[in-house]
Amino acid sequence: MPDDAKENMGETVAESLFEAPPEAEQERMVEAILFASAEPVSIADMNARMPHGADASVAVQHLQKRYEGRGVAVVKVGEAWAIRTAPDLGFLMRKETVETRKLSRAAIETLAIVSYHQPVTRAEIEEIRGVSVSRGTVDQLLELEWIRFGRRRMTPGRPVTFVVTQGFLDHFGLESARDLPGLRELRAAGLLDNRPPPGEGTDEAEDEDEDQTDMFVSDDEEEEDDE
Amino acid sequence: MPDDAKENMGETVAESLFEAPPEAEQERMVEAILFASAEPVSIADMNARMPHGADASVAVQHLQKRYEGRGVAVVKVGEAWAIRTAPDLGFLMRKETVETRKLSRAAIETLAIVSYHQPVTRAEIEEIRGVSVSRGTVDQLLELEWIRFGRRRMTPGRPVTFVVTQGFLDHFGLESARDLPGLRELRAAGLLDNRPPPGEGTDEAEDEDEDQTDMFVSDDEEEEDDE
Amino acid sequence: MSEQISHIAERQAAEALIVDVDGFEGPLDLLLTLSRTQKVDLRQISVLALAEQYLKFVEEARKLRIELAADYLVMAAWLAFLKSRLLLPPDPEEDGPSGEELAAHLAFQLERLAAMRDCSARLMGRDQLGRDFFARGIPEGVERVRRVTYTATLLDLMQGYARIRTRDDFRPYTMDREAVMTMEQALDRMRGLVGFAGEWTDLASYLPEGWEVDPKRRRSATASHFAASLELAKAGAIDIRQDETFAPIQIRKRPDA
Repeated sequence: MPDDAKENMGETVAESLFEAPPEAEQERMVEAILFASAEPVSIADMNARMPHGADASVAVQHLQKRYEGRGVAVVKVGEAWAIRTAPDLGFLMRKETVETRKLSRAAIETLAIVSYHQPVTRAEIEEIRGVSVSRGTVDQLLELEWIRFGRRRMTPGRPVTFVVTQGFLDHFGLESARDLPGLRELRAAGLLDNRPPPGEGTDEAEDEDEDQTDMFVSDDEEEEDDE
Repeated sequence: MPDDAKENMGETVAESLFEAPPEAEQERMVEAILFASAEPVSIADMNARMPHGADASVAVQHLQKRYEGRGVAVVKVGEAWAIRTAPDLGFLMRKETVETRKLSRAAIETLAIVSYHQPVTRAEIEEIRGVSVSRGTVDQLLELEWIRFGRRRMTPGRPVTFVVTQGFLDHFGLESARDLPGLRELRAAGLLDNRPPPGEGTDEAEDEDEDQTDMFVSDDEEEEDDE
Repeated sequence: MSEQISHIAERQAAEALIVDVDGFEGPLDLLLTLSRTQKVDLRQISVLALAEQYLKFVEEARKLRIELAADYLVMAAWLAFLKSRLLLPPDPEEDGPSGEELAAHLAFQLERLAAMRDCSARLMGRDQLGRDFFARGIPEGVERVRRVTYTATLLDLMQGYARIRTRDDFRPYTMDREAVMTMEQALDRMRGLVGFAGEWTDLASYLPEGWEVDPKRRRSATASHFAASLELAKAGAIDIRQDETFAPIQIRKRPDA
């Protein structure tokens, strides 16, 4: 092989090692991607669209800083990122407001119970509310894509559970379900425990307990379910 | 936080009744409006939405400057304004997926005949394969730029012939089509000896089928055939 | 879509009939409302007093001939039982949870329901997407481009060809005849040709026009001409010689022939 050819090859290899675009450029790319999407975009999705070697997770954090105090904000929604208008400027957008269907009290309470107790079974929701939960209520929340099915509970009958979605977090401006208002206090007060009525089997109680610790599953698990 | 934000909002609104919001604030507002609107927004429209005394035309020009060189740009669309992806980042809005599929048996056989018998007419390919060659198969090989049209045969009807291309030679690592192993070498390599027992008439029927319907066979099928 | 919505609406209507008795959403809701009249922290609620309040409420409803749903009556019966448990000294003979335990659980249920009501109010009071903050108004869709490439290996190619040619072995096949020259044909040609050259001549130069380029035809013609020249030599018509292995084969008309 001629010497200059070898040199050229060496150059190409060296170049490809530094192929990732400069940080400022990566930030621009993340900016363009987030601006273009109405839905939150995951880091993985951004990386897949950006040139090889780019790291969207760093770029998005720089971008978030850059937009602090601006008319729009870079926000984290679950495991994804989005740009949203600053909440204090909502009054400018009345024209854009989408009239949402009014939720029944039953639906709102069911949603709150799912978000604070997730994963939660229908029986548990009924136990907390003291009335049966109609399918219509659950269907409405599923249709809004605010709740979805979680894993089946490993108790007799293997009942399905419900958990909240990224859409729920996005709608209520939450980074994760851990940021629900008052969650810590409720847990400290034992109000998120699933206490069986006295005199009922302790075996079951143990099972419930296990699920309870599992209430907020690790992020990757959560993501897996989201796919 | 939301409560705070609301209070702040109240203050801003109250203030704006008396004097125009500061310039930075006006820029934020224009930013939010342009971001959230479903269509480009005119200056008049922005002014109508913004607090009394605000001047959107100044604010939008500041905003345009601010976004210079960023991932998105503030652009004038007719008499209105909008935020658009920076032209050089358009590629991020495209998601290219490359799928590699194995060439169908019909296509491989056709290609083999062209490579061993070139220049060869379609009629000759059909005669050698013993089945008709679908247009799709030939088109696919042409599209892959593995075969191309050769000279017309100086026989009645002046049929076109097919020859293999440089691209074909590159893909299969051949210097020329003459380097393809001859029948004797194929036999020596054991490639000619595993003939199907005569009378296994299903072979041809299968071929026909393949040509007409699914051009691409899955790998396992392919393997099965090779046994 | 609209069919589904009406479906949901129907279910909700059906639910309202079952649940919405006199404005209360079930016995627990009623109990919670009653407990509020005690004007104490839910944690210090008097379950005994609450049970009495509930039983009184049910009694009133009966007097007013209000049709109460079964679950209200079940709750009334259970509260009456709880009340007796709380009032009477514990029976050592009897198993099961004490009156205090049952009362504590009821108090827990009420507190939990109240907490969830509070949470739902706080949740709905949050800034909401599309009402207080907004997503991109002109989203740009991601254009999905799917590119399909095809691949095959040299082995695939050879196996494919072998497959075809293997089929030929048991099927009459005439194509090849074009590229085959028999010894008889070569003999006919050479008989006419050898007379013209008195010198030693390369056998290859005897190949007919058009047969020296295509390798298959060249092979076949070379073989048949060689065989033919052997035949002619045997008949004493020509001499044949080769300087060394793989060197060109030369032939010459026998002078005496």
